[in-house]
Amino acid sequence: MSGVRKVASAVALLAIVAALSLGAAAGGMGPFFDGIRSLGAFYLSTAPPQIAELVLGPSYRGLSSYSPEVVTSIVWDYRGLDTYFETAVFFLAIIGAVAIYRGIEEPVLRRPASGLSPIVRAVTKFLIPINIAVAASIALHGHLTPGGGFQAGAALAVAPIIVIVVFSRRYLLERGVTKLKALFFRSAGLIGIALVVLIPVIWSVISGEWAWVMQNQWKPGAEAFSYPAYLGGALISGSIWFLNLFEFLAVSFGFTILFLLISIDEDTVRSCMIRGGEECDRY
Amino acid sequence: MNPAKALGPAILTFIAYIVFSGSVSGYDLITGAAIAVITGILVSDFLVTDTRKSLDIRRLGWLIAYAFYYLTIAELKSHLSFAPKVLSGRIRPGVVEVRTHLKTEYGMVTLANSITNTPGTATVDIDPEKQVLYVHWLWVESEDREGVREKIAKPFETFIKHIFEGGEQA
Amino acid sequence: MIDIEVFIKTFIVLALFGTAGVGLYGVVAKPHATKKIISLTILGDTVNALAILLGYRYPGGIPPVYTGQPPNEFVGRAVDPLPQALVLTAIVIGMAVNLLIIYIALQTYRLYGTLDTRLIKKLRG
Amino acid sequence: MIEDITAIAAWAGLALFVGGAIWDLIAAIGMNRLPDFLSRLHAATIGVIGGAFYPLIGISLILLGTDIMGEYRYIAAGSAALTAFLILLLAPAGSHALARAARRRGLYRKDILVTDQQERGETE
Repeated sequence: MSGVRKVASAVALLAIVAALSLGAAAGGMGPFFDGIRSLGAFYLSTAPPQIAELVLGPSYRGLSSYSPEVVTSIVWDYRGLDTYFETAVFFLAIIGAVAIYRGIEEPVLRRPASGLSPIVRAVTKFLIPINIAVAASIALHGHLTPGGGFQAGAALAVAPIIVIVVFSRRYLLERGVTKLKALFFRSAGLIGIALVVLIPVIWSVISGEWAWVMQNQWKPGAEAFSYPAYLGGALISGSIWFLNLFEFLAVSFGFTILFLLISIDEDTVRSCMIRGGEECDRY
Repeated sequence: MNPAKALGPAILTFIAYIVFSGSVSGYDLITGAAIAVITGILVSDFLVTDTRKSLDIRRLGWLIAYAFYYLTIAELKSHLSFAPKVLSGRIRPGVVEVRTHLKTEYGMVTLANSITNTPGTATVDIDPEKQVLYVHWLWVESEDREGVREKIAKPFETFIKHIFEGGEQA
Repeated sequence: MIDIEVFIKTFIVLALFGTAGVGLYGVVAKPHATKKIISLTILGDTVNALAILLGYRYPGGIPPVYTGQPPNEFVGRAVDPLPQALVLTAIVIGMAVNLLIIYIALQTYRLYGTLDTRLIKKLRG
Repeated sequence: MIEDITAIAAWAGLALFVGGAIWDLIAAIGMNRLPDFLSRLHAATIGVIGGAFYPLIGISLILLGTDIMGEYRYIAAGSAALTAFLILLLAPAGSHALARAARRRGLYRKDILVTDQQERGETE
């Protein structure tokens, strides 16, 4: 691309940006909306059970999702189908990546990998249980505090990538974290999500009462079905807890598959660094 | 797998879970215990080498004493003594060889990390077979073997010996 | 006399639009596929930040997590949760799309030995 | 009695927090003044321990000592304390990995070293 075209495209983009910002500033909304929109106010006042009781009275408790974390309520209850298909998109992306990866031959492993220095290795060993604890805490408190299944899965996925970097890919494979097992657990998480979503419908077919797909608490018109909001006195917010848990499984093992696919064995890298050569140009 | 072997990592996981959750309700205790059991079984094989040592109450006492000493006295002293050198840029750097009496891997790693975490000294390399650490020192005070060990490793070594190696001939 | 508050608000929004412009420029004008992917990420993240900003409430926005305040105070002060939830969805989908693009780029590099789109065009004839 | 202890905790936390800013400033100045990679690591250590570990402990103490955020302050305090612990554990490992790599590749000034007691083979 010539210099004139570069300048021209930059000027055109700047003009677009200026027009957009003018429009945003001149429109009725302005940069900041100082009140709250009615839909947001509805979510805020119905999602936490304490507020739904106080503000709306007993007749509207069917609209509550029984979770003080309003964002998670929207993600998994009010707009649950969005998230369901979002999970499907993520699943398809991973399936696509695995499909593209087919036909790449795995390099033959020759010697045990050495990894980084003993200090880093010892610290990493110590880190992994703490990492699992933190990720599980984020997932299991997703209905109470900011966080949830996806964030927790991303946090747990730190463990395989750190093991790959510090020890080697081969170390992870020898410890039993293989692509096949990760695919199995990932599928288990997805099947769990599908089951939680479809159980109201199955129940509806069996009992003859009304229930919606992805229903969490009882809804107006479908009062008979509801997931347990409290279990032994602890707030678990019905289906949100289960969905967070299964999403945690699905996302963490999905990331594990990706890291296993994208990483290159230490042996290969070392031989390429020492010798170089035709086949190493690809890496 | 060995249940006793899994106990140490499980306790570590449980404490981390409870601290991160910030509450001790029944829900947290039950889920934390479940996660701790699963994690303990998963990671015990490559984390624990000696079963007896992970459950010794005296080691815990030494660990708390060491944490208190290290986080208050040692850190403050080295921060105050090296801040002027860092600010003025007047340094006398060198790489010195520190021979330790520690034998276990975890002990040496703890010593190396303690040395790195105090400003002014940073572990550059480690040789577990020869029990030697190579330390980059911002202000070299002595170059002979005993002097170096006295200045860099001695304050931490006694504690670490008790924590990881039972404290004989400390 | 310039109202400093209005100025800061407008500046944040304009800066975000500018960043979005940089991302768009990179996607259109950079020949290298890796730089195109980086620009796409910048663009997506900027749009997400703008969406979050639309739900912010200026004096005293608090997080939309109920922590035991009086109900009127919570509903009256908490930021709008809907943009945050939608952005959460958008982040995940953007990541999935990015990932697929990166894998395709990786495979392209293995096949053609380059990621320069001009050269790839020539290779295909 | 309990009020006294919480007030002391909050003030101590605030002191640690403000001290963190000072240590960070010292570390930033040192970063620019020190001559080579290995000596700059020491300035980074000041920034990590004095400027990140102690302020996080301070945040934890502030949250435990005041009554903002209701029950949720314990969650934030626990997260801050665990993050501080992880920094204490991971920062030296990271510094060591960087120092080792720089040493092996020779990315430091040999002429200012007073002594070098590590006998090394030829670096590539």
